[in-house]
Parts: sequence; structure tokens; C-alpha cells
Amino acid sequence: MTTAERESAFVELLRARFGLAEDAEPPPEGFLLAAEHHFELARTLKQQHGYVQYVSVVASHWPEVPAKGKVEGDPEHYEVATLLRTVGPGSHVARWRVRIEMDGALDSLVPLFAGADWQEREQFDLVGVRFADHPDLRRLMMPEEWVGHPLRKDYAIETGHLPWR
Amino acid sequence: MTLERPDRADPYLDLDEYEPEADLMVLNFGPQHPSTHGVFRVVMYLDGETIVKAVPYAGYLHRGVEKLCEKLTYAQITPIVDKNDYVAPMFNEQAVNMAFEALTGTEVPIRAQYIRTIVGEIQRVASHLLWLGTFAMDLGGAIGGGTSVFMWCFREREMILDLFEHLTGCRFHYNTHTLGGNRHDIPAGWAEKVHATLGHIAQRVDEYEAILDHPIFKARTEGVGVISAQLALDLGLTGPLLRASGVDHDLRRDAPYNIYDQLDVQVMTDTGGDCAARYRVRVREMRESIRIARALVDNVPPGPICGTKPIKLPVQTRVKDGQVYVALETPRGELGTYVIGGGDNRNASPYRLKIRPPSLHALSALPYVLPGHGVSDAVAILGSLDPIMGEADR
Amino acid sequence: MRYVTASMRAMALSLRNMFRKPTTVEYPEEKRERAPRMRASFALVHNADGEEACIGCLMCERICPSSIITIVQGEKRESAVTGKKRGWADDFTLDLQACIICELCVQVCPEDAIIMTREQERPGYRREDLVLTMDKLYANEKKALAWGRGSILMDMQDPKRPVEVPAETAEAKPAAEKPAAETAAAKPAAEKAEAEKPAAKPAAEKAEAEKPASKTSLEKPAAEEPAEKTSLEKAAAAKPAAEEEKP
Amino acid sequence: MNPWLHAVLYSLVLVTVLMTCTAYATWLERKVAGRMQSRLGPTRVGFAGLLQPIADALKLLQKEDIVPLAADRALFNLAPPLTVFFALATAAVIPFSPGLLASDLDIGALYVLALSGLMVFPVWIGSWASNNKYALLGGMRAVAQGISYEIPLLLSVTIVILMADTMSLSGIVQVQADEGWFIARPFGLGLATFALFFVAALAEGNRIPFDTPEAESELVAGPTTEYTGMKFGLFYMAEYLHSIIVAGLGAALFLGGWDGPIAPGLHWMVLKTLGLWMVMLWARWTFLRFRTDQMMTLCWRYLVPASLGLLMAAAVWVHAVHGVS
Repeated sequence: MTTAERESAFVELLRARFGLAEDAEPPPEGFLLAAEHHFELARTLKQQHGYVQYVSVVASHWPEVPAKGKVEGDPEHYEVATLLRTVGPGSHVARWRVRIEMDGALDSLVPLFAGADWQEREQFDLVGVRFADHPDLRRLMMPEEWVGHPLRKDYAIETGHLPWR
Repeated sequence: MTLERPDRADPYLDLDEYEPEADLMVLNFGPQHPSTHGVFRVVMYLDGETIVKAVPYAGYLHRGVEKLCEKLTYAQITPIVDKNDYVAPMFNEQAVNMAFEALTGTEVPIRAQYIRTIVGEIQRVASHLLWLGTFAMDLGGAIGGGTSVFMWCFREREMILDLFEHLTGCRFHYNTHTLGGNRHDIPAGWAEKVHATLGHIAQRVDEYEAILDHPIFKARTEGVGVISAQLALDLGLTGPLLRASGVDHDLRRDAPYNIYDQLDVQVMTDTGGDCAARYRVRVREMRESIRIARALVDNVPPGPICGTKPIKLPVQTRVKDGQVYVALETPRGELGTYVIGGGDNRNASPYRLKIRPPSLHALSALPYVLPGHGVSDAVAILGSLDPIMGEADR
Repeated sequence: MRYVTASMRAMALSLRNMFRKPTTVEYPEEKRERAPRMRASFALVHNADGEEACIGCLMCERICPSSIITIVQGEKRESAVTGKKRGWADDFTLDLQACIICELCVQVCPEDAIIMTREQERPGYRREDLVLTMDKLYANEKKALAWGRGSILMDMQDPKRPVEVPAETAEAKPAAEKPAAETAAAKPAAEKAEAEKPAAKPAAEKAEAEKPASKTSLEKPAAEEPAEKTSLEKAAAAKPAAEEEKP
Repeated sequence: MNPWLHAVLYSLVLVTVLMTCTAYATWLERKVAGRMQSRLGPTRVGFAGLLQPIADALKLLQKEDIVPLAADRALFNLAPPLTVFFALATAAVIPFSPGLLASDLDIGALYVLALSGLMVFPVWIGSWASNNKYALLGGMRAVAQGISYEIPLLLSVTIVILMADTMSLSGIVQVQADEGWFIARPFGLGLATFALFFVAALAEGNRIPFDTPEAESELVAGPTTEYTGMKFGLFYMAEYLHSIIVAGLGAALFLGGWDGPIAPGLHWMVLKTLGLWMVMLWARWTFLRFRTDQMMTLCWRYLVPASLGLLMAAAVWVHAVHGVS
């Protein structure tokens, strides 16, 4: 299968089983799915569609957007993008995003992919998003006693620990 | 060591359960240690001299590059990420710039693509040479045959750095890739230099193989640190580590970028998944890279080397909202860049930039592989993973 | 037995390396030749009229990724030579301690005023030695200057650069154009630049002799066919180990 | 001359000469290793770096002498001089030319082996007293290695004793001068014994490829991890002394010692020692390192049976040639 065919198959799968709207065009940001589909989708992809290689997980922090006129406000939340890959010719990366509220937690992929351990730890460390059922959710990069999560948008470069200039 | 080695050890092993009356020695390996390839720490629980459990600690070289990239503009990010994988900087630059090009939809001129491919392949040779040297040093010590191989490898690598110096003016942190192409064109006579250097190195690689084809080397590497294909895939290991485990996967062929779709890249695989297999894969890759670079360097088509207006102002590049993931094959594996476009600073810098470091994935294999080996083997395994801490910790 | 033969071979190889030319150069007495594009430290230069070329436009200060350039903009006033009104920099400080040698400041300079030098001796005894003030920067002008400067880099990256111009001449052109900035301090480098000029002196005979040869061998495979994989063996046979003696 | 006076004077001379040799052995090693690695080696201090050993010694003397808080101070300080002492004591019976040796012991060979067996003690004392895990691991490896390789070393020397019918080192050399060198004994017997001796001696002296106790890529610096300044220097010196003396012993036992045409005996002895030492050095800068368990396997599974077999073969040969005495 070529990469393009895998892409369309992936979209089909999302539409059929994981609640993607039928007519949804692939947005430039990638597919946004509900959090409850997350683990099941990863499992299906790994076991049935050949997405056997764990690529990465990317969490991002989105601060509160206050409502302004017609623009609707948006509370503070996280977004977690997960990437899995098929190996061999025509390799394709399956990529989807999940929105997590500030007090929520995303299902950890460690039972499926051993490599998710460190990557999820890193995202927890730097961004602060929590992963449910992670066997060992500690900080990876920052010291254990560090306060705050550096990659959050409210953690400014200029404040806190001033570097040498 | 005769302890039975399972396919993958349990990284969450409860030591009290392992042996309640345990008389284990806790050996703090690193962060300052001759063979941790930078600052990396592994706490080893030793039963005699056999490792029972290994707990690695990363982050000693964490410099907050991803946070920094959120404040810098697109033009300024290139020289900053240069410092991540300080053994193969060409790939760092190229990775972020390919991601930005995907975000902005910039076409890269064909000449720039050729140059990127050539410098990438030459850089791959340099990186593998450095790996070979340091790996031999891990096995042979600072006073001994390992150092000889190390010095010889550096001697040859120096010639490659000379090539880059002629092309970009810097030996290490080049800043030669830019949004939409390259900043430096090939100077006159560079192709001859490339041929001479690579031909020379190809001969020397044979020499290293001859000197390392030694029973001691084999005894130290064969059957040591076996990573099964399944474990490698689960952990997200890429590059030579994955191919040494027998998985036929190379982004240059399977998800081509640049001009790799027109090239016939031979993917080097090996079975066994041990240190010896990783060594063989890397040496073969070196030869293959030499072949590709030498074939391309004579045929660089004329034309512009940059697809956009050259960077003049930091805020010149504006990016619309969007998220892309772009990956390329570095000497260490899949170096991915995930960019969420459009942040503060009037959309001139990314909202979030995540670098997928192949070295970090490689290091995460340690708790699965180390148990059952001795301290000597731990050094060999760590060396064979080829981690670059600047990249792993970012 | 395997041990014996393999050990013999390995020892023979290490012995062979003993009789190769050493790579090490005894540095302060003997220096390796640096490439013309080599970039190390910085210099501010005077323009063709003999005035300070920097107009204090702050472009370099803005582009610098590590924010190490500090410029105090001066009043616009007439130039003493041309009489035209132009900007001036009252003060210019460049802090080499945090410089990452990315060449972006050189690239964005509209007046080719800031140029990198090729001198390798950058260390100082105190931290202040690494802070390049305006005086030091102008004093550096006499040192061996690197090839890169704003106009050259911008031309090279121009997306509309004419296709006909063979890339090989791109370097020769600016080398010929620029005023002889190199002084006696940069002799080996000057020779190299000389070799690229059309009118070469006999002193650069050797470099000159190499050049036509390189030209032809460059053009030949390009003329044959643009395909990549074919000319492999041919290229391999071209120069087996010409650089055997090269350090 | 009074034998006591002779011993004292000769020892003084010998110690001075050996120390100087050691210093210049480091210079030679650095020079040769540098050239092997396409470097230059020391060039700065004096002509061709000839004063480098002195500069090194001065540097080491100036270094701060650090004793870790948790270390056993007395033992920690005792270990470095002890290593040098044992290494030097071995030199007493090496015959440099007829009559030129500190003491012509009847049991010279036994004395040498006994002292080199003692060499593991100061290493173990130092590593234990350091109270450092790396040092401890290195010390354990050193003891295991020293004791194991003592056996093939001893057996190979026994073969020589059997063939020479004397335990005095000068007697052994004299036998070789009369009957031909032991390395040239027929059926490859001599050569095999020499190879065995050489490998065991390399391992005994912790030289690459058997330097697992030090193993700086694994154990930082093994037993010497916590040592600084001149104490470290003493360990280093002892290692070099030991390697030179082992080379001298090999020359005396197998290569005919002072025996050689034209030039006086001393020249030949020095030349042979230097040659053997250079081979050790050459091997050092070529090979990678064994793992501890592989080294033990090599010793117990191959070298010990081989040496026992050789001993029997030698006994049969001696019996065939000389008959029962």
C-alpha cells in the first residue's frame, strides 16, 4: 500500500468507528477525536492495521481565551497529539489529537507500546498533562522537586529562574 | 554472565520481590562517567556484577530548546536547534526547516534538494565514524586499542568537517539550511574534494573492519544487548537500531523526502539485534552513504538554492494555524519535528515545537535490555545505542 | 588460532598507521589553512569612501538569535565625504561569549558593514576580552576577513537567480569584486582567493593548474546525463586516494 | 666485596636506573602510541618532549592530595608505596649480565613468582580502603585475575625450570647460553611455553587486552579511582615497573638473557627487554579489552589445561634427552 492509500484508509477507519463526521475534510491541524476513543484507536491501529511503531506524543497547553464579542471563549485545556507509524515501504504516520481538560487525564498507551513510557513522562513533566494508568509517571527532564511545567504558556521564559546573560 | 536473559526485562521490577533479603549493590553510573556519552545517569542494581534492574535518568542536558523555539522567530530557530544533535547538525537544521516548509507550503528548488541530500549523506558518514570511534573506545578503553580506532576515526571525520568548512564556513554548527532551501551554494572545486575525501574514507573503513574483525571484539559484542524486533518497534527505536533487529524500514526509502524518491537507497538490515549487528549495519550504511554522496555530487543541477526571499527580517515568515509532523532519517533514526503554527509574537514563531529525538527513544530501551548483563556489557550496550544527550534532553 | 591470525593482522594495521603522516599540527607555530568561507570572529568595515559602513539600522540586532548585539543609533547627519545624509551607529557592542556564529547578522546587513573574520585566535584572559566593542570591531577590519557578506549571501540565496550562471563562478565573482581587504596577515587565504580571480599571478600557479582540471571534470558528467546512479563506478575511479597525504 | 655492601650499592643503582627507565618508558609509550594514532605525542617540554616525564612528575607532586572522608586513611596511604615496593623487589634477581644482579638467589624464579603473587595485595588494599564502589569492583576483578593467571604463569615458569634443571635465574640464562635459548626448543615446545608465559604475564600485569581491573570506560579508573596526585603516580609507576620487569624476566627465561654475539651481555639483555616491552606496548595500543568472565574462561578453560599439557610434554622431553637424573 502506498502512503496515500493508507491515509485514506485511516480516515475511513476514523469515520467508521471513531466518531469522525462523515463529511469532515482533513483539517490542517489534524483530526480531533474524543478522549474515550484514544486507547481503542491506538489498539485497533496496532493490532489490525500495521501501525506497529510508536512515534511520539505531543502535548500542548492552550490557555483560556476569554469570550470577546462574537468570538466564543474557550477554557484552558490541553491537547495531546499521538503519532503511530507503519514500517516498510509506503510508511504512513497516523496522527490524531485529543482534547483534555485541565483536571482530566488521558489513557496511557504504555500497555500497548513500551516506548510510550518515557514520552508520556516527558510530556507530563514539561506540559503537565496527566496520563491515566501510567505505571511510573515521574518527571523525566526536570528535577524531581521542580515546581511548574515549563512548556505551559503561563510559564514565561522571562520569569522565574533567570539564566545567565 | 549466565543469568538467563528474557526477551525483555521488567523495568518496573520490585526489588523487594526479586529478593527480599537482597544484598544488592547500587551502582550510580553517571552523570559524570567516561562512557555515558555526555551527561546521563543510570542507577544499576547489581547482584554480584550482574545488573538486576537499571533505572536511567535523563535530563542533565535539558536546555529548554522547545520553549526557546516558542519565543524565537522561524529564521532564528535554525541555528538554535543546530546544537541538539551535535554530532549530525545538518539533520537538525533540515528537520525544522522541512517542517516550516510544510507549514508554509514552500517549494524547495531542486538544486537545494540535491545539496541537502549530499550534505546529509556526508554528515551520516561523519556521524557513524564518530560512533565507531567512541564505541571502540567503550570496548577498548582510553589507554588501549580502542583509542587507536577512536583517533583514526576522528582523523577521517576531520576531513569531512573540512568539506563542510569549505561549503558553509563552519565545521560544526553550520546554519546552512534556511526556510525554502540552503544559504550556501557549492563552491568551486568542492565536488573534487568530496570525491577525494570519500574515496579515502571508503578505504579506511575497510581498514577499521579488518582491525575490528577480531575475536575479542566479537566476544564483546555478539549476543550482547539483544533487542527483539517487537521491542524495538514498541519502544519506537528507529534507524540502525531498528534495522539491526531485522526490521526493514528506512525513511529515506519508505517515506522519501528531498530527492530520495529518485534514488535507489539500499536499506541495510541485519538480524540478531545485538551490538555486533548494530555495528555491521552502521558500517554498511557508511559505505552506502559514501556511494550516494559520490553519485550525486557530480550531478547537481544548476538553479537557485532558495525558494523564498532570503531572510532579512526576523518576522518576515508568517505562518497560518496548522499542525505538521515531518520526519527524516538521521544517523540515529527518525528525527521528527511536530510544529503547531501561529503563536504569539504575531505568528512569526511557532506555538509549540516538539522535536522527536531518536536518542531518547534509544535510551528508553536501557531498562529493558541491561538486566542480565554485567557492567562491562552495560558500557557496550550504551555505546551501541549511539545516544547523543544534546538531542535526547534538548 | 583465530586469535593469532586476527591479532597479527590487527597489529600489522596499527603498525602501518604508525608510518602515516600524523594529523596533528603544532598549532601556534604551524597553522592549518582555513577555508575562505571560514567564520570565526567579527569585524566592522569601512565602505569604499573610507567611512564607517554601519548605518545603525538595527537589522543585525533584531535578527540575532541570542541577542548579543547592542547598537546605539546615532543622529542622521551628512557624510563628510559624499555629503549625503545617512544614519550612523554611535556605539556597537557584540558579546562573543554567547555568539553562536550563525552568520545571520552578516546576511541581513544592507551595507555589508559587519563581516566575519577568519582569525582563529578568539580566546581572551578575561570575560571582557570577549565583548567586542566598536573600537575592537573596527580594528578587526585589518584581520583576514571571511568570504561571506550581506550582498553575496543575499545574491546566492536569491530565488530568481538566473539559471544560466554556473554555480561554480558564484564564488569567483565576489572575490574579484571586493577590495583587497586581505592584508599580509592572511597570506595562504589570499593566495587561494587569488587563484579564483581570472588574472592570476604566477605565485598561484599550483592552484591555477588545478582549477581548469576541476572545471572540466565537473562539466563532463553533467554533460553526459543527469541520472544519478549510473556514473557511480566512474566517479569512484576518478580519484582513488588523492588526499592520502592531506592532514 | 662484602655481599651486603654489594647488595645495598647495587640496589641503589638499580632503583635509580629502573625509575629513570620507567619515566622514559612513559615517554616512549606516549611517543609510539601517538604515532600509531596519527598524533605526535609529547613535543613541547624539551627537545621532542624528552623532559615530559619530569614535567609530569612535577605536576603530580603539585596536585592536591585528597583522601576521601570515608576512606580508611592508613591503608589508603599504605597501598601506593607498597605496589612500588613489590615491583622493585622483583627486580633484585633479574640477571642483567653475568654477575650483574643484586642477589643471585638459588630460588630466583620462585622468588619472582612469589612477589608477583603478592602484587594483588596492595591493589586490593587500595581499592578496599578507597571505600568506593568502582574501586571495589576493580579490586575484586584485580584479585580474581591476579590469582587466576598466577597459575599458568607459574606452570610456564616451571617448564623452564624443568628444562634448565635450576631455579636460579642466572643459572637458567647460563643453561641457555650453553644449550640454546628455550624459546627455540624443538617441537614448538619452547615457543608455546613462551606464548603462554607472555599471555599470562600480560594478564598478571593488567595490560590490555586484560586490563579489566582498571577498565576506565567501565570502572572509571578501577582501584585507583580515588587516588590523586603522586599516589596515583605511584600506582602508575608500579604498573610500568612491573611491565618492564616482566619483560626482563621473559628475556631472561626464554630469550637467552645476556647471551648474544659481539656486544657485551648487558646490551643484549637491555635490547631483549626493550623489544619484549615494545611488543607489549604494541599489543596494548591495538587490542580491545576482554570482559572479566571471558578472561576467566580463557584462563581456566584454555590456559591452565594447556600449561598442564605443556608441562607433561616438557617432562617427557626432558626425560628423553637427559634421562632420569
